[in-house]
Amino acid sequence: MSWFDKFTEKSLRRVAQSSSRRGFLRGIGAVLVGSAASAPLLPVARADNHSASAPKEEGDPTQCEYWRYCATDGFLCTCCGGTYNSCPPGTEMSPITWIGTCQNPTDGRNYIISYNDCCGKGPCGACLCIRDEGDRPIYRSDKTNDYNWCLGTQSAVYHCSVARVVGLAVE
Amino acid sequence: MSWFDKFTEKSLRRVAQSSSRRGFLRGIGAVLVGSAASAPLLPVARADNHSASAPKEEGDPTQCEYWRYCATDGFLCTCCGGTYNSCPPGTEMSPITWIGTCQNPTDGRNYIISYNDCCGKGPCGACLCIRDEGDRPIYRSDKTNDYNWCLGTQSAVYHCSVARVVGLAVE
Amino acid sequence: MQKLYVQSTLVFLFALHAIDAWADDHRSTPIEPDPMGLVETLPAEYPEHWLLVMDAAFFHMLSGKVIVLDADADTLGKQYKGSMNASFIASLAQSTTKPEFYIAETFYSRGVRGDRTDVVTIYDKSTLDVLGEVLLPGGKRASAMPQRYALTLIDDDKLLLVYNFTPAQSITVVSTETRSVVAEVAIPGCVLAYPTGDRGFTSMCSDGGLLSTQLNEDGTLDSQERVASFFDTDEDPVFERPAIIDGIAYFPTFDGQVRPIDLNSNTARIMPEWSLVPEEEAEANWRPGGIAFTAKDDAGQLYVIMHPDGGEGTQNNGGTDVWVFDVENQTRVHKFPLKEWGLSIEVTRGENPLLVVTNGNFELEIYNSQTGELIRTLGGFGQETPFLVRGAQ
Amino acid sequence: MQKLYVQSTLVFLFALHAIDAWADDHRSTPIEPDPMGLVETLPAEYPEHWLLVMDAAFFHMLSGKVIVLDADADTLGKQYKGSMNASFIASLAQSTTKPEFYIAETFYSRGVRGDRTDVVTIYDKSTLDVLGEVLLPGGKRASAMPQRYALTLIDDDKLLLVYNFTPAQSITVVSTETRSVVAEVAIPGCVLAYPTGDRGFTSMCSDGGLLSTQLNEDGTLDSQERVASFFDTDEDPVFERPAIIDGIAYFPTFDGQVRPIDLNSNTARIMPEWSLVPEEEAEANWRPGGIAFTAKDDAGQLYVIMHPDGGEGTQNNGGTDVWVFDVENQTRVHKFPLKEWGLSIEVTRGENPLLVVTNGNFELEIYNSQTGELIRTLGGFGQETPFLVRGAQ
Repeated sequence: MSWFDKFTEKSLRRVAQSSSRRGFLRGIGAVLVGSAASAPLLPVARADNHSASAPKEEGDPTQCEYWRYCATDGFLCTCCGGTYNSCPPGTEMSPITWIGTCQNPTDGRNYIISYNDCCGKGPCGACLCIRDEGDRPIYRSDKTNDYNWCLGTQSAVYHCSVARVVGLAVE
Repeated sequence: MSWFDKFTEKSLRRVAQSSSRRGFLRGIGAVLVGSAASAPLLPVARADNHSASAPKEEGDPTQCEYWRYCATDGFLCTCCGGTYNSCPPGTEMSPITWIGTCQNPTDGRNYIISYNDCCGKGPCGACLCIRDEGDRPIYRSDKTNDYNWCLGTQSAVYHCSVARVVGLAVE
Repeated sequence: MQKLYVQSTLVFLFALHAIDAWADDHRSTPIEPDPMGLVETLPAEYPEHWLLVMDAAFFHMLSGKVIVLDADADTLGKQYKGSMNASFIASLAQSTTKPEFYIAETFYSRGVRGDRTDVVTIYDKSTLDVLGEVLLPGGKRASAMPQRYALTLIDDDKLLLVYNFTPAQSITVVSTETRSVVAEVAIPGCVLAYPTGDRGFTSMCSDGGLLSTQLNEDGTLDSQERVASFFDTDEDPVFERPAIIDGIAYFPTFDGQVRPIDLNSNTARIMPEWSLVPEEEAEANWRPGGIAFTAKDDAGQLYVIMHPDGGEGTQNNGGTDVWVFDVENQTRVHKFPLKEWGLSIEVTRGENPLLVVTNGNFELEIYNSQTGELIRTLGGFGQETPFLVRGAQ
Repeated sequence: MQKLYVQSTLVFLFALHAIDAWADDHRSTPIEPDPMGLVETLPAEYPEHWLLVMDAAFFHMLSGKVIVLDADADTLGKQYKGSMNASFIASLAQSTTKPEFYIAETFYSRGVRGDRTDVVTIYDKSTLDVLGEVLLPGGKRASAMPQRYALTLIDDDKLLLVYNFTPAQSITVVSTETRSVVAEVAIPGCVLAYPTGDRGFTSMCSDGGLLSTQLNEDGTLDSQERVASFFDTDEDPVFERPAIIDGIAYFPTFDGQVRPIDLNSNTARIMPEWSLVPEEEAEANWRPGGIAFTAKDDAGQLYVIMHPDGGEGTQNNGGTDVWVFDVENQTRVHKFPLKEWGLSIEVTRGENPLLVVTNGNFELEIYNSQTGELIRTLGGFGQETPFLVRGAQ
């Protein structure tokens, strides 16, 4: 899903308790790790340990600030019985999706992220996360989060959204 | 309706902003004008003006304290597009009802009040009013407000409750 | 407080007889019994300051509703006029030629699962009763944040246009005369339906162009005409949410311009853009934004929610101000600061219009539209997320 | 932040190539792509401290749900395990012999109107998928505040009992083996179904008596026996909401007594009542009350929400304390003050049970059931009005 980008103090409280009353929405945008399209990214400092066992990503996937969520909009499945890449029990992952490009601060790489919605149970209601950068009006269906993306599923009822890595932005 | 007697601070705030946190539920009971059954009522002071044009009842029917609501439980139809004795547009009044006896402070008389539910649209959600005196568990279906009383209507979906005078308690 | 059936009540009433008899001769005549089954009705034409509040109930989408409020009234009891249910992010249209509302909504046979049914439910304005419904085939109705032009009446309200997204895009044409579906018109790559020309509509397209469609009297497709791309949808996007004044749709852009499009002829005509932001305030980077953040009044003024410090990602945020524009002279005539952060706006019809703002607490702030004075705030009417408000027409 | 289909993404990715190539050889191997379509599952037997939270969504009754939470977890992400929808003040039962949940719920074909369908929806505990449903004929299912014994499993969970109120009272008997309705048993004047004897249930009646029913193996009526009135339903009412310990149902009374009823034999047997309130505290007029305000643990202790200054009208209020009783010795063993006002309680199974309290803010407070220490408060999980919580069995 993703059409609750439009946000509001009341609901945002569930996400970010500390924002000031006015301009809190802008505050949410500020946690983003920079936009690859609007300004080229510099590689971030790399971890000292380059071994295969080094963590490939860091951060808390139940928080809106998590790196994969740079273009998500909706309830985070990590707070609904799923994970950042799997749907909660009894829901169905939508095969139609929108795509974002997020930078992983751990390895400095840009990944293509697919924001699949999980469908078939009513709105989860937990961990609403809204990030609007790169969002366009609904005439750009490839870039809008104003639609409910529970399309091609048995039920179009929206429950929550995951953030799957589908590839490296550059090989 | 009437099965939201069970109450809670959160919802009660909509009704009574000023109650103290603990024991606020008891506070609601305290506004009642005494129980005709548990103690005989003394006639209240009568208005000086006894003419036919004198008001027959006083108070604000959008408030839970209004005299007719002594046994009501649910959303007041006066806040939902109805009045204290009529349903909001497009709803249907339930023919099955529970009965209370309330004292009208204006004339000191006891009236039989029928608390019909208005049905067929989703919960109104405004002016929740809870008074539990005389309520009994559901084995006393004549005296319980734990049921949804949208029975015998086209739809059993509860919207709000009215408080109809159906007769004088004593002639 | 005693809750009794009549029989048992009569028993103890007998016991009270002595007390009441004492007082009886001193009293006025008692209250007459109320009739059974009374149901209120509303006027077939609503007063100017009544609102249709579309509560999508985002956390409980099956339980959305449209609430009819009188913004002039002081108390909730007088404000709340009635309600209609509206399932799964429904759309609303109001006829001015028939006393009817149309709600395009979606049901599943088991709430969130089972068989899908899309319908246009027809309500009587006066009784708020369901007059009938039109089944929409194919389960295509777009499921999206509420949009004013996702459900559009044209041709003196004889035809109702339902926007579909599956993601294939089309318009289902419903006759409000026969209460049936009469056609489906493909609008590939385009969205929504802004009323246009004699009996048609214009849609906004992914290439930054437009598609103007005219229908025959029976609702079937007559002709379609594409208007070439006039903006860059990536770099310089136009919002798809205009206010339409005298047939000219004023579309704000992300960066604070307004792009008027003349919809009076059968094909849309692009007009020169102008800026919403006076030059001397350009540095604060004011931008339009919100949910339904544009509105107009019957005098032809344009209203837009604005926020300072705008940029990529702020376009749906809402704002601190409502700015009012004279579209003839392309000048700002008022700059109203809002009490709370504003998400959506509407302006009521008539000569003394009210400005209605859905704020971040999901209450409605009512302002004098000419002075910007806050008159009252409407809340506690059972609303969850009233994203969109329509003034009664 | 860029939301692109793969095609358009690839275009600008090319532009980034130079930058990334610079860094590539210094880096660890990249993250592997995630598979498509993953869906979580749960264990078929839930851990001891998992909860089934019944959120009736009183302001949006069509959108009720049952939320599975782990009360041991520290963060919402770890607490929230899954959910099931539950329409129109549904009831829940959990089998211990099959990995199944049963939800008795009601739908209308158009949300709040149209044709009514009552069903028992059968969920798989592990997948939270719908395994099937049993249509309940007649639109009789009781619509009331949630009750633990409005939906009761008996006979090793082979038979499921659905309480009906139209206002005629009956029990619809569903076979969980054949997933079909097998009988309807009239219980005139009586309510609910407390499991009783070999294959039966007891209902509480309007005269202050009981009705014990035994069923045949196929679920049809075998026998019914009335137990004479043992209390005055007007003057000295017994709550219909017991905790059942070793087949003995402990029913609190309005005035602070407890009335045990032995349900181990085929006919209920009244046992002597005893007081919940120690004599030295009688003056404060402590009374039991709330919504689901009784619970028990596997060690056989009884838990009751209590409030001081009780009286007519306070019986559903909830309270400031949870008191814990040794039912063998009929003594209070703990008196736990609650952080917030408490409405409903539950105690989890096993040797280290947790006390769960639905508070007046509609959050869940988790206490150590033996010390009364507040461990954590669960909130923000999308709940509206979680009237009733069940420990996972």
